[in-house]
Amino acid sequence: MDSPSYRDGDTFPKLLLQNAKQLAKQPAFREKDYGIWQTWTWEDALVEIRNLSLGLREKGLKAGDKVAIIGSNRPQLYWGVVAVQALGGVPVPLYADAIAEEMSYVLQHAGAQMALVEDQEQVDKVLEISEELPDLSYLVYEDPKGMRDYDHGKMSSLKGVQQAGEEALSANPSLEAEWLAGIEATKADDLAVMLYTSGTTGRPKGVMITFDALVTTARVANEFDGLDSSESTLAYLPMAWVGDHVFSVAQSYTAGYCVNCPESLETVLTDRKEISPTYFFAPPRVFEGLLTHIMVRMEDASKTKKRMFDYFLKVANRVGEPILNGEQVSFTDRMLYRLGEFFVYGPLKNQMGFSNIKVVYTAGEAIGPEIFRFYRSLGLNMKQLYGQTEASVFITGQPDGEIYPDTVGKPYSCVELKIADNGEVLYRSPGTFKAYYKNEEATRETKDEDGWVKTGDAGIILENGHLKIIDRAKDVGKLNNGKMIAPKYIENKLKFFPNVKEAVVFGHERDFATAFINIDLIAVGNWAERNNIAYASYQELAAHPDVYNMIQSHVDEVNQSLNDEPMMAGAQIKRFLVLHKELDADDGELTRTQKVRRRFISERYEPLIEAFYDGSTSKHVVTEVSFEDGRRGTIEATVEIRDMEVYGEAAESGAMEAAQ
Amino acid sequence: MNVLVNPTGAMNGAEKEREVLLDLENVSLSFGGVKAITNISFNVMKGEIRAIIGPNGAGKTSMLNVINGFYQPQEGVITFKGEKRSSMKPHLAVSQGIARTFQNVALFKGMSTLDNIMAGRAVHMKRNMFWQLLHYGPARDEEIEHRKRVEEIIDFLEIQHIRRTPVGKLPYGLQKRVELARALAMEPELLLLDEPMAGMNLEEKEDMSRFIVEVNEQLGTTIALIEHDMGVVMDLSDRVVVLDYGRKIADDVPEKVQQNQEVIDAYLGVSH
Amino acid sequence: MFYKTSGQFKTSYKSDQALFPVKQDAWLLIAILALAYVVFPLTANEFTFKALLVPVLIYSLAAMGLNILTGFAGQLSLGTAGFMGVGAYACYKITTIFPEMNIVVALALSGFFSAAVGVAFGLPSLRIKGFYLAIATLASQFFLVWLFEKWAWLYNYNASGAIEVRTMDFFGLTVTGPTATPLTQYYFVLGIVTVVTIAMINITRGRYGRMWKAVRDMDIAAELVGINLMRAKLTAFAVSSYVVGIAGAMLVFFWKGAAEPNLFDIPMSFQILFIAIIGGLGSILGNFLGAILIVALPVLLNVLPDLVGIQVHSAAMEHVNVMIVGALIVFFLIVEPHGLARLWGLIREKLIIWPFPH
Amino acid sequence: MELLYNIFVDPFIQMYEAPDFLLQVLWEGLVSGVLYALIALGFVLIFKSSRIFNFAQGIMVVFAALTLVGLHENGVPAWLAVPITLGVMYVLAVGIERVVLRPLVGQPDIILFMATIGVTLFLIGFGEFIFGGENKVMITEALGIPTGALEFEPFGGFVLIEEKDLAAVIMAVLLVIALLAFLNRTSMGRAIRALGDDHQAALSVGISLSTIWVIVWFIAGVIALATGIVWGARAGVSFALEVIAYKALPVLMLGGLESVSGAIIGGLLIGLLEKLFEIYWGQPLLGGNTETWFAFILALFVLLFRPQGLFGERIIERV
Repeated sequence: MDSPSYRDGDTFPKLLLQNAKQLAKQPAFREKDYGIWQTWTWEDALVEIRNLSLGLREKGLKAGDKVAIIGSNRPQLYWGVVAVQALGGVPVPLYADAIAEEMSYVLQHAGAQMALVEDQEQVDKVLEISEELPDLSYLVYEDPKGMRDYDHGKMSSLKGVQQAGEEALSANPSLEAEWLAGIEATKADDLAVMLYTSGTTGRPKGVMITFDALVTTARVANEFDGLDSSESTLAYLPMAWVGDHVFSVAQSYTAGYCVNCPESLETVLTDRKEISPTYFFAPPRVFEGLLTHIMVRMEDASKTKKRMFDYFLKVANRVGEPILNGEQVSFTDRMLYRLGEFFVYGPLKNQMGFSNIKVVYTAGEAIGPEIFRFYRSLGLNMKQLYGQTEASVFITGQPDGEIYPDTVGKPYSCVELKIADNGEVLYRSPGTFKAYYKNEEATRETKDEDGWVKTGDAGIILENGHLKIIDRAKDVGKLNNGKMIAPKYIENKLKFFPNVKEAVVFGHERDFATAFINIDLIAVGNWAERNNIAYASYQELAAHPDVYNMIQSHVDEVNQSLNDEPMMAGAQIKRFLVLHKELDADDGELTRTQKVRRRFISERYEPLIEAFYDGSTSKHVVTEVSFEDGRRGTIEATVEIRDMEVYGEAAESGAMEAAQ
Repeated sequence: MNVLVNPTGAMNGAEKEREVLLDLENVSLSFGGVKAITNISFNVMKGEIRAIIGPNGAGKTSMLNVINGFYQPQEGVITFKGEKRSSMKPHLAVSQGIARTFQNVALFKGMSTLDNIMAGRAVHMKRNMFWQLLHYGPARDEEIEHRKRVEEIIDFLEIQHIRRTPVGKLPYGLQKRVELARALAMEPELLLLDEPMAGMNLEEKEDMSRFIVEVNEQLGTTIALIEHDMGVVMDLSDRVVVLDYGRKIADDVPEKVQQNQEVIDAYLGVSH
Repeated sequence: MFYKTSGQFKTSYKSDQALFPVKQDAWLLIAILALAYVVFPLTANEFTFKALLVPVLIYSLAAMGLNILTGFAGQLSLGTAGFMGVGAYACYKITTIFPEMNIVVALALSGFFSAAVGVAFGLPSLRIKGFYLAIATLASQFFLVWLFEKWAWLYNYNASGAIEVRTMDFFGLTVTGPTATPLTQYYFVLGIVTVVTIAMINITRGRYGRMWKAVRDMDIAAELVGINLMRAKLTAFAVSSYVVGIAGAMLVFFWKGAAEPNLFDIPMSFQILFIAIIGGLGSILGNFLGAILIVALPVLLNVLPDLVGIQVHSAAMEHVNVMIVGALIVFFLIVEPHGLARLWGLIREKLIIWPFPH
Repeated sequence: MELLYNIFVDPFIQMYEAPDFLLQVLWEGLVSGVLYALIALGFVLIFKSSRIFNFAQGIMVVFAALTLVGLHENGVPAWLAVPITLGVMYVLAVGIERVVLRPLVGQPDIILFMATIGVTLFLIGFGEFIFGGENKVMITEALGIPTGALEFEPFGGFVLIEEKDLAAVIMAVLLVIALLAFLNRTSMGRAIRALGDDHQAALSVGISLSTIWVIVWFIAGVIALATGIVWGARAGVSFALEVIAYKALPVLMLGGLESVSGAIIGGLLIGLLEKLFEIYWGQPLLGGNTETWFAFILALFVLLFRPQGLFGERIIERV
């Protein structure tokens, strides 16, 4: 549409001016309000933001002041971001659903002089803690509902502020030039925004991000997916989250596309359908929920319709992704896929509001491969990316045509990537944050002098250059020979086999990797039936030599695949056993959400682990169990331990050890 | 700083103007010999929330029906905004500024939420048949203008998500809210609410109470309401009038009414 | 399926309240209009015009008039044919008294007569409700037909007691009388029906439409929200009778060519009522669907045996026809009491939410 | 002036001057009135029991008469033809209950009403298909209905009472009495009456709704046959007979859709008044044939002043 080079502004206020000139009549913001999509073009946005900005100035906002922004996604709050920046202030978006105490900490820590909030609910929250906020001197609210009886001495509606700005301007026309001069004065390495990360441990940290970081990475990301001013996106994720800030502010201002705000949280689905965004982001759980919703609704469909639906989904599953990736597909399959597009995929995308999608992203956690594949097979260009607040989001992303469900893609062109010795992923990019606000120590801990930032995640870079995240860095251990071992990564590989229900891998500070295996009673039971293997209990089946052989072949496959991955090759499983009982939450071996409690297991089965490393080929154990009816008892068994063949370098080093 | 503290909610109540909006004097109503209301007098002040309470069959709904002209009292004088009236048509009461909701939801079942509320704008819409046939031009402009007002009400009562839903398909609590919306669309000076919270769960009642207070405070609408939930009545209302068997037995501020022996007897069913 | 509604968002109330907020509906309408204005005229023969197309249009219009009253305002009327007669006789008299008058003007004027009569007979609706009102409308039916018979001035004292349409021109084109070509008449009728339909769509989606529907759904509540019941009901009678009257005049002028009083007797009233009900009360589209069914069905039943090659006595066929129509009415009422328009609405809804079930 | 004289004075002078003629007119009116009442009763029963405004009542009259005559024409003796016709009417009642009413239970009134019009059309087509569309003569003699005439000479004048009319009146009166007895004395009858007020109460008697419907429609069929015979004896058997069923409608307006006594009194009233109007005002002043609409206009006017009908109770509207 238009060449982004024209809009070369290095701060958002500058970009706003340029957009208002070059994309004057194109929509910048839409919000479903009063039943229709109220629209502001870039030209309109400039006027709104200027008035707001001048108004805030009237209310005493100065360069360097922090302004808290609290509320759900409203155009007015987005205006606030840039209006503050234009005055040299720093916006600090907060989570709208935060309770007063959390809010109090952040507001105090940031030392916010003003707060721009959405409605009465947020005003009340701020007022509740206002005693603890000596810096806070003015409050602006967007929605005047219920605000009539408040003392307006130190607060005003956003409309009121804008009016004040407009009046000041008409009283003194030179203000405009002054304001523009202020914008010219904003510099690329000025602080653009402060985003508080909700750390899982300790207090939230204020991540300071410069204009340059946001603008540069946003431009790179736009180029990566070919986003231009014709896009539209739906802003529905918390404004305090870096993703929303980048998608709805940084990328929008650099590409010039339109940000749409839903009417309310309840109407996001219908609003998305109406807007039908071209660029969309959602965490995996949203897509999981959507898929479940689709399948549940289709359960009520008539038989014939359901059959047709299932048939075409199968077709999509077979040829959808190849077609999307531009691979060779037979003519009949292409035709079938077309039919499916008409009868199923097209209508489904229509229902989900994905009809016009150019690219849809998911990130934040791993998405189930089947779910990922489902959406892609419908012809949706779904991708994963890997990012962080500290990186202004973008670290790696999946380029078109190189989509693998198990990787998070290649580093963006502006990003350098390396894996630390302990397996932790490190990056360096223009998007890197400046520092944690008032937290030198944490900054030093995360970012070294050369600008490399620790992600906290352990990962490997595959031969094709894609990054694969394997675990949290702190969960990754080391064998005694210094090789990395990522237990969860190996366990997931083992659990990929239907016969394996659970696996627990050991090896940190040991000589080699070992594994407990739990067989899946249903899958293995079926297999046993087909192969005329008689068994009376889980214990009996688990100890059966044929079962051991089968599991051994699985472990062998895992070892082979580990050997293909240079960083992982050292941690091939040398010995394994099939546990004589199922891991059970009643025995405390699993959490109630069916996650393995590694430490508990390693204590409980200490003798078995010792047996791994003392070379025994079997071990007699007595284990206390609780039965379903609550009685407690013990089971005893002699558990066989098998040795595995290892491949490649690991084999050599193993041989070397043996030789020593 | 503590400059932000002190959200003065104290404005309501004390500073309300003391001006009589509606005055009923010795009103009696009977149906073929059966007395529904006997010689009742009371008034409603501008800006207040006035509750009418009483046991079942006390004549509360009949009272509202008399106020908005649906029933013509045999005796008595009704003065609204300083104008005395004898008999009048209900639709004229609306154009004078009296709107109401109903004990049993009386929505137009075949229409959507939006259309129901738009129907409440009927009194305010003026374009004649000619323009309606043409639609484009003035009639559409008028339609859009009123749609805006209606959307404000929809926003006010937080019913955006059911805008296009046929009201027959809505749960009861929402229907009540739509009915309130329709009444607000008439832009009344006096709003009569007949058991606005009947059949609602606690959450819905809280919502409705909030809306009633907001209507009263923000739009400045005077409200007369019938309600059985005493907690709600005592919380919301400025003054309470108590009816029993068509007679007025008490008329005072909530705290006093609660202690009135006759009222307690009426509710406990002590024989007269 | 077909209905890809995603991405169709409204940025103004104007577009939100447009006739077809969903663009696929607009395309469908364009297709239908193209069919009516281009394809049919090019392909239809004289029989099709006379036996199908023109009657369908005229009956649709009459049913639309009735639908305003019964479907939108909820006032059941069994006297439609009487008001059609008023329109027809009024138009006949107007064109007799002012022979130079443009036929369109005469038509438009004649509607006012039926509207006036409609309002007069609608007055009882202020006091009477439901079936009582339905019977009351029969009073107009029987009285008017009797009047058409007895008041010789109405039919210019013809010996036959019937009115006969003379040849009339519309800007040089012969549109009535035996010399008018079916194609011309078809276009003429189509044009008028189009204009009136647009007007009816407009009025039913505006202030009056809401007033009427409010009265229909709950008249007491309607009154208590400030709707003047008298005004609402009488305007419904007036608009309804106006349209019905025009339809009656067109029936005689552009289709039958002549009419005796008993043409406007009770069977005609019922036929119109069937069309409105089978088509769907409270719908504009339904009138067309209903008319197509009710008009086309007998024609089809007449032609069908020939096509299959069975020789049937034509009188017997006539009787079987009536039977089948009766049975079909019951059948449709059972299958979809809210009419074909609702049926289409359901199908449309299904297409919109496809592939999900309802 | 002359017009006013013709309207307000002259008719009464004529009545006074020719009292025998007046008596004759009243008699004729009475005969029609009795039949109107009878048909209205059929309507009322069906309406009370199922809230259906049965438009097919008229065509049932024609259909019953046609069946009777048709059977006789085909050699079935009259004494056998009557019970067979009754059987046909019963089958019809069952058929309507099964095919029409049951699937439409719970639909709005207007839909049920339309369905009865559908039934009407079906029966018209069916009747014509089987018996042909031409007029037929009622088999009066074969049924043993006297055809002579009684002559009276009151006030020195002359009144002629046809025996078949007399028979008609007697039959109608007997039928009405029988019906009233059925409604008041039998549990089934009481159930039907109660149905109008309260479905639950009626069902608690232990009679199923569909049984009641079949019975009520059958009673309507019996009434139709009786009316068909006597009216057919007077005017011949043709589809024009249907028209008299329309007359029951203003009767219902006057008497109320649910009132048994209202139907009887209303019927008589309308029979008498429309005859008087036709003879003394209609024919001399309006060119006659006013019977087609007089009853309706009369009912309309009454309703304008008493919306609840002559016998209804005042309705208090509630919100």
